[in-house]
Amino acid sequence: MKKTIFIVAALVLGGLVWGGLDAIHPFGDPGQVAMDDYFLEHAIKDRSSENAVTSIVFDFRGFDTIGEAAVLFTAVCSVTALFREGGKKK
Amino acid sequence: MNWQEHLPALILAIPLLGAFATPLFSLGGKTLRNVWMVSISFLTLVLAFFIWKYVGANGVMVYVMGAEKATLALPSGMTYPVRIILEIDGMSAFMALAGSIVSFAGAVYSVQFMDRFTGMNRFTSLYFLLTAGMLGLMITGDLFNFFVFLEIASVASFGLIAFWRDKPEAIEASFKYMLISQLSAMMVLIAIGTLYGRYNVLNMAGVASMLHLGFAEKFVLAFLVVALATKCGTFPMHMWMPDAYAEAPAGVTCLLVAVSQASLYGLMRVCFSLYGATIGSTFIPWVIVIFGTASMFFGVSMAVVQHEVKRLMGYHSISQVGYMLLGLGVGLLALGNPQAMADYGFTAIKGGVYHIFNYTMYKALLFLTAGALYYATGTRDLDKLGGLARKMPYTTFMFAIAAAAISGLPPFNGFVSKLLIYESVFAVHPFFTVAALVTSILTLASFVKVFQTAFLGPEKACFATVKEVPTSMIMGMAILTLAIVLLTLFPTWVLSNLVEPAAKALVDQGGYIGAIMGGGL
Amino acid sequence: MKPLSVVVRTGCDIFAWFLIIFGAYVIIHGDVTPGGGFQGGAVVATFLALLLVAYGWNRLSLWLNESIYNGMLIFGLLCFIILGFMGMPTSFFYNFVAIPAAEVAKTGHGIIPPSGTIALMDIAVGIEVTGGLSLLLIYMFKGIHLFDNYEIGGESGHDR
Amino acid sequence: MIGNAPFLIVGVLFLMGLIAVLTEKNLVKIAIGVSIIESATNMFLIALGYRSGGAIPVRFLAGGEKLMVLPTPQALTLTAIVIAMATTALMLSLIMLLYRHYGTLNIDEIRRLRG
Repeated sequence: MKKTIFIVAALVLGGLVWGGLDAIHPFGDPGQVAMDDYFLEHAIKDRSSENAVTSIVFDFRGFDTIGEAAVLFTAVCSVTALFREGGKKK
Repeated sequence: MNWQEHLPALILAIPLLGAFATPLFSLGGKTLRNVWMVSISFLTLVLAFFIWKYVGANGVMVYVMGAEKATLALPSGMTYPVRIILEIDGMSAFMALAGSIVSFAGAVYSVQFMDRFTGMNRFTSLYFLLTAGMLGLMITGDLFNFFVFLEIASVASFGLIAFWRDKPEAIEASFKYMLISQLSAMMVLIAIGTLYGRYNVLNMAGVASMLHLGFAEKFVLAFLVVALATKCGTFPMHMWMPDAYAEAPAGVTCLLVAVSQASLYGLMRVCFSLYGATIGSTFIPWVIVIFGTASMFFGVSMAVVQHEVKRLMGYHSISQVGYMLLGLGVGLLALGNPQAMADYGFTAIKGGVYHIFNYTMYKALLFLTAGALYYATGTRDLDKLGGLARKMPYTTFMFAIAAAAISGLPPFNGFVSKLLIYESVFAVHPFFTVAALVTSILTLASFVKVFQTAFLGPEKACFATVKEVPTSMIMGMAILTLAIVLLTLFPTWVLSNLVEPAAKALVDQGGYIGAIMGGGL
Repeated sequence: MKPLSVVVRTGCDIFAWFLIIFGAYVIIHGDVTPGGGFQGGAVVATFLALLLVAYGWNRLSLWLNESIYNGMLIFGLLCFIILGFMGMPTSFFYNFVAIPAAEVAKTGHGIIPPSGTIALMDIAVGIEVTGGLSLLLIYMFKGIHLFDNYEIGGESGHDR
Repeated sequence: MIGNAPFLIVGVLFLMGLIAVLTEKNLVKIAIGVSIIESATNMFLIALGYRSGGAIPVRFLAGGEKLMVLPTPQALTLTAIVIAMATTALMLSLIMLLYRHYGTLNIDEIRRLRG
């Protein structure tokens, strides 16, 4: 009984994921590229940065990067808090 | 060009700066760190208040990160926004105000509550990061930025829930929350990627203006609703919630309440602003309504049998989230139909939105009083507590106010929002009103039980030396009590000035899009 | 953990330093070549990983000063967010020192690269990631033996 | 359909990771399941940005102004990878502490909290 429910749920979820991902756009041919073309053009023209990805990471979407740095800082804080030296000595 | 234009960036940058600079300030000793913690939280609260004033006066606030002009959403020659845009409408400002009040109260409370533990400079950093993540979720207008702040808030919660690492239960609750939260975060990311692949835009308003319902969009909607409903703790996916709330330190639990409300806000933003009228069938609204009713009822029925104060309150939060989902789901049901919207839909949304504010205040206060109970007595088992009313008069008073508010006793603010939900939900089906009333009565019963066993009754010999908790803890609780009393005393003013702009902004999809795209739909 | 054999140790000794050079190259040239702060920082942090694997915690803890890494983490983060704040009169994260490509071709540029805050933030993030990943490694390695010296239930006063 | 195989493989990997998380009993294997899901998401983002015949989005390596692949998904993937790494580190730390407390990695023996 439990196994049947599990298989049915997996099939439904699989069908949903399969259909949804199949309907995005044909692989290798994104239809609308206006935003990315803007980035590719202006990365070199305004910022004279050869690497378009770095110019997106640190300029056009720079606020995401500070979030990302904050996530890394959060993980460091959490791990150092978990393994802090506290409590009684044995 | 005035400084008020920069408020949306400042409210996120100040807590982040506070978190990054905490290790520097903790070199200067305990006092300096505590002053830093309280002052940064207070600054955040002041900024949130200014934002709320500004949005109330001038309408939707738009802030473009890194552009030549901070309020110009579209660069020349582009029809769609390319940069990260923070967009604050009435609803976001409302949520940010609620969240930063709770954050300030929790910071003040934690100063003396966490005094006897090591690792406090890490705790302070994590607390600010959690605040920043919560505020970022509430005010961002960019899909991928939403995901980033979701992750900041989640990772900070994992660290804070497991902060008392010598309790096995805390580690276990944190691990459980981490699994569920990572699964839902990855579902959110896949959904965002799909939307990006379809439209090549990451801005919420930009996507909303182009959206037409195909199979990929249905898949995205299903993933987003399931993931965000999991994060805010609705019934079938609720199992992380009581554990995490019970095991986290009390000052953190009260902020975790606000963080789960931020996820609920994300769910509403997706349903109302991103999809809005294009949501198509009534399937998703009915799913939300049924989830809401189920979590309302099952949450409270699991709560009445609990014997630990914080676990009991954790189960109650599931049932309270159900109220908001019910109200907002009914509003979503009436969204495409102006007649139904005027009849009951808008009232339901008002009730749901008002309940978010009320719930954040009184649930945070309840968790703080539970922490105070433990701090004074050393136990949180209801069977062992008793007769504390004379020893701890302030805590007793504030617990009574919060308990009366959560059970919806008439003069209190919980009653107003619940009444709005009852009367509007009745128009859809009377069953929902009956379920909501029964839930309310059970809530009252369980809090009467807590009040009677913990505070009333004969004084126990083992608690003869119990004293009232220290000043900063009382201050922290008093801030939230003051908020509840103010909401109670001026219900009409609150409804017309605080709640109605938020509810209107939530329904007004055209305004949300038009603030960025310039011309409405 | 005992140190590994002398062959492995010598190999790690040599290559660890080259990894620092390579990582610094990736960080500094983030705005012109593939790579950037995160990737370069991860490469630099491999220095510590190699030495940890080769020597073990007991030998390494004699000369390791973790407050240096802590300082790098905080310094990088503060540089990053302050560079963000410095664009504030225009907007947060505004690239206030960038020079457009046409002008660079005419006049050239000074010490600061023409991409402006992109390169500076790249270096700041590189420093931050180096410190952060090294701290993660150190603490997770220390955590293996942490509770041999401390009682795990040492602190009192939890709310349970 | 078959041209869309890179997207569909992502779906298969996602389901594999989900099944690993839901059915495995070992904590480390659960962590591996989460990592599989994260990798699937990163692959998905990268696959979104491919343009047939596109070059690397770095100008002098591509050799002038050519058709390039979309750079935004690569930037998003960079962010997602760092986030995934941070959570994996935290998850492994929690597993270490759980092992220290309970002396086992089997999830059935760890259930002290009942949901």
